Amino acid sequence: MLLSLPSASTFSGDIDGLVVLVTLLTGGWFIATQVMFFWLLWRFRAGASPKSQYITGKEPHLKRWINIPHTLILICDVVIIVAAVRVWVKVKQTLPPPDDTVRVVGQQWTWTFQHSGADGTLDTADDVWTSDTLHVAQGKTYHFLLESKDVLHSFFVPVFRLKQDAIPGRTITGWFQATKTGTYDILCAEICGIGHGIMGGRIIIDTPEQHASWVQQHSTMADAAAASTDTTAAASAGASN
Amino acid sequence: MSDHATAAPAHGAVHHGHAEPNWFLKYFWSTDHKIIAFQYMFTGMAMALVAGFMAYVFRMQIAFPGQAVPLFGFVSPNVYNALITNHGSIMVFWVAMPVLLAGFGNYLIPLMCGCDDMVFPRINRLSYQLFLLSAIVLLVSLFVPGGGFGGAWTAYPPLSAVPKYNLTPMGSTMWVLAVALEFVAFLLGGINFIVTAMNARAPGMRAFDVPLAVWMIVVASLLFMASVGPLIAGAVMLLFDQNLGTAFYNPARGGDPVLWQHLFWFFGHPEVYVVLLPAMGIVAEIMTVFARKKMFAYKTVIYTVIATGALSFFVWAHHQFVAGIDPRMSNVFTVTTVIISIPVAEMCFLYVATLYGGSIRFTTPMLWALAFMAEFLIGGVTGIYLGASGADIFFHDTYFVVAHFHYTFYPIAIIGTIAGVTFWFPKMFGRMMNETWGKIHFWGTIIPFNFIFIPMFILGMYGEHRRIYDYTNFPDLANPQLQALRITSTVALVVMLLFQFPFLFNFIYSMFKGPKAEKNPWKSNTLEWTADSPPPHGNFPEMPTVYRGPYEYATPGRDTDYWPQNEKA
Amino acid sequence: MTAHPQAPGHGNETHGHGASHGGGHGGSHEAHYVRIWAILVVLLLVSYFGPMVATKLGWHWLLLTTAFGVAVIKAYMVAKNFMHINVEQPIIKFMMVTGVALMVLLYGAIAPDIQKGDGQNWQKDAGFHHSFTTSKPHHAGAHEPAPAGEHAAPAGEHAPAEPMPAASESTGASGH
Amino acid sequence: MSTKTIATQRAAMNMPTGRLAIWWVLMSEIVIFGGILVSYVLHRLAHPEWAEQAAYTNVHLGATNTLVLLSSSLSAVLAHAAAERGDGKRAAFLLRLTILGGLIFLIIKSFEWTHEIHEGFTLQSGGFWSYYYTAAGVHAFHVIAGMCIMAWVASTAAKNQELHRVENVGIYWHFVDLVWIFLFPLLYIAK
Repeated sequence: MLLSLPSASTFSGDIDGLVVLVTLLTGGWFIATQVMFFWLLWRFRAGASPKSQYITGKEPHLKRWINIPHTLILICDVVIIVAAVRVWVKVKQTLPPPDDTVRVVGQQWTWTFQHSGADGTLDTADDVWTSDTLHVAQGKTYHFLLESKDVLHSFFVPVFRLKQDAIPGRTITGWFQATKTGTYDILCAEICGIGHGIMGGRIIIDTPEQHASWVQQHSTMADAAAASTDTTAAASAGASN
Repeated sequence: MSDHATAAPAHGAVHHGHAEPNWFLKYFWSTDHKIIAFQYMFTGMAMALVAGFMAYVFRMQIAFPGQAVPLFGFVSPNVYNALITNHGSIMVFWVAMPVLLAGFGNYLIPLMCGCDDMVFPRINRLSYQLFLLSAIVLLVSLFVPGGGFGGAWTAYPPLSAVPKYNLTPMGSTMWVLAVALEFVAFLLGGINFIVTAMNARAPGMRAFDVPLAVWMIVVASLLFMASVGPLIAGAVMLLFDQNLGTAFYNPARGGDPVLWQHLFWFFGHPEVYVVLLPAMGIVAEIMTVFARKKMFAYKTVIYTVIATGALSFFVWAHHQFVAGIDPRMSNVFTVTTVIISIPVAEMCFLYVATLYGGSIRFTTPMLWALAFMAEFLIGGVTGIYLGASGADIFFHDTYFVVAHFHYTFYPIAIIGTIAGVTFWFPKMFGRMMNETWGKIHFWGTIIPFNFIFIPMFILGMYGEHRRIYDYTNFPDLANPQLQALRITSTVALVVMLLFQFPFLFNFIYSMFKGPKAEKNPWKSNTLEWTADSPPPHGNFPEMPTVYRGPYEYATPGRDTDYWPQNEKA
Repeated sequence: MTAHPQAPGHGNETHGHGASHGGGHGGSHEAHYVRIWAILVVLLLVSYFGPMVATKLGWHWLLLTTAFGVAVIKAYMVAKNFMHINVEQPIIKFMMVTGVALMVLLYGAIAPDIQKGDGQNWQKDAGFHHSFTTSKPHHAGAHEPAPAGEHAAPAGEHAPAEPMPAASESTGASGH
Repeated sequence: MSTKTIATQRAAMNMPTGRLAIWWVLMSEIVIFGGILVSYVLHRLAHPEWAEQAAYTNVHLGATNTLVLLSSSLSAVLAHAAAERGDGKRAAFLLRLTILGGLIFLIIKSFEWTHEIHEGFTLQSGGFWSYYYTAAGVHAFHVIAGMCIMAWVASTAAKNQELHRVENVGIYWHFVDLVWIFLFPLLYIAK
């Protein structure tokens, strides 16, 4: 909805709706105030009213012009708060049961994605690691485990209206469900040093069938690679304790 | 300055014994609050030119990526980061605060409270010297090996704390030092403002006889003093992390980067009110004078100022909705953020209501004050999008935020400041500024200003994220229509910067050659207009006594439509 | 509070507020201060020996109350008797309480993020656990950057309360 | 030194300007020390394992330092009482006694710190020690600043001039003592 930016996730419509609501409410008051402002300027210009009036601001008939808009704005604010919190709870607080999970790792100046591979679970031999491109299936609910390796980054997918900062030392879980296929931008919205300007990625939303074939094709490669590195993995895992 | 120098020192009640000081003593070692105000103002204006030039350079890089920028050269990514970081830091700490808080505060508080100087003149001088030192340290930090600090004016660790990540070890340390020095300077200055306004008021001047400009500068100083403490502690910890290998913000060794964000924004949000309130105070003085009207509900305005100040301590985490704080906390801060918009909206309504029943004269200062109201309303309204946590998920760290805070900061730091300068110029320099040049400068600044930032709202709605030196790296953002918007902003900025020269010319020319100004050219009530233009050292030959409030305009039964505060009933 | 014209003060400022602060004759006053000092020293001894007794008896609450309770009492006594805050203008007391209240507010709003190890949809893993595990083996090793400096990549290790449904035993993932 | 401005001598709030300013200084100091202590308490409760590191702090020296600061607070308030009576000489002597107390405090602290650093607990060796040295360091800085100002005030008080400053610097000193009263349990007792 927002201008011509596609709306490609289940909650992007809610966020756009909230933006429209805020536009209507605050826009209305904004226009009313500006019109009143310029009208007063024109009506009480020196030419038209050479003598100014002594008004303390306690006159009831004038105070009403402040108090009524004031209370109405109070009501609009309550409406905005309720709408904003409802959207916030839906996007950031409730985690619908995931069909699949992906780990998103931000580091100085690239996004790395760990797909769960054919068996649908992370940290298994068939996981598919990619950098810069995230492959998801349309219509599937994804949980993303957001981490950062060094500084703050921010996982931002404009078409999903989704943004979440990645903090080193924390794993932040969020969700999204793509509604449109296509290839869109993934951006880093938190300054992360000299390469912040090149830290972009792409999200490729396929139909479930296309996605399954992609996973199948890449998982086999992942299994083969896993076999060779298992021996080294055990050694490095042991050494790390 | 030559004319000013010949003003004979006042033979007021208290005669300062020292002989006529030589040029250096008079201007660089003076304890006169007016000289210190000029020092702050001219340093602030000089830093505004520096930060304005930085804006020109990085806007040219965004509009024409990769091409060498005239008067600067090729802008590499780390130079770009340093430019945006220091543009933000200079504008907030070295332009808005010195000119609005310290410049007008130092000049107006003693004059408007009817006393001869600040309560602690020497500490006042020391606060400027510390401020000058901080400005020098910051400017030098741009030229040290590795270049200026490039981690945004919010300096989030670990980027700001670990040299390996920010690649500007000396630049970031000097940046934090400069900011810490600036805080100490404004703590000293703040104490002077608050205690002078509290204790050194003229006899008969009760709390509610004090002009709004003084009230707001005092509340602003209070907000600053109460909110800067934790950030000074945070800055000490950041300096230790950067140089002494501690791990306050290093998650792997027990620290937490989110701690800095909280300490920073606990200061950050009261800080925006610290710069907003003096500008609102200046606009209040100007609108009442040129509408010849009493302030609409003066006490309510003061209560909204105090309410805004108090609430400003409860809203800071709306800068961190998506920054990884606990989502439940974000709901709390959504509610407090929308609540704080109510007293500010109330204050704007009362200002607009002051125009009702007035006789409005569109002199240059009034044009600037009215432009402040019109533009600031846009800034205030677009803040609701960001306060509503749901929408902030999308808008955070996009150009929508950049446009929002420029629609609040620009009216504060530039429009409000120029309004104050043009309004008090006759009092400061004893000369009148040229009205036609003033109006050329006004329209030449206001119209391009909107063409800079309205395109940014649109870019923000396309999800264009901040602090990127070349948007052609992102396929969805590289399309020609968006690039056209970026070019429009840049061209509008260049036009606006060019229109600042008429103002500089008008300012310097009028200082020496402008028509002589009388004591009260605008027929205003407040005490500073009862002193000479420019007021001598010691301000008033005999200290005024106050009999009424500052806004008794158009009182029925009087022949003139104004009634100075010190005129006996 | 109308402002009374202030006579140009000679060197010594005239104290505007309460007579009691004006200072009675020297003798009784000095003894009063010494007495307060003595009480403070006793309280110090309590806060010194209390924790020792507490740790011996294992009453942890006693340790906290003696340490911090005594500190609050001492603070109140110093403020009241030495700084004479009780006879000060109400705005001064209000300022000090505001300063302390702001710090309590700061603590309260930050605790959910800094003090707790986890929260809604997030948990600290890297720096929070003692033994910090390197991340598990990555298969397409090409893009795996060498773990930077002293701390390794955040652990692939999941806290037990991992919201992931299939938290099956991961092969090769190292434990704590 | 130019005579005072009229503004300095006014008291629209019915209290001397100097003391009003000192209370404002204390408010900004509360939030500065508050920033450090809040961060410390947050991390202390987030990392129970710091208690082991805290076990090495020397509570005996901490307690002695508290006693030293309390006694210096006593001499500061006695100096103020003397200044009340207009006895500048005695006030100056008592102020110098307070400065001596501050000096003893710093000496004990330097012994304590050299011992701990010698044992390997430096600023970098873990979160607790970072906060320990930062908090105690900033406090020590304020003790030194207080001592310098007090020396200057004592020199003018000895000539029976500006006796109101004795009270103002006394209030500042009591605040520095107050901060230490809270630092003592936080750094030394909470093990």
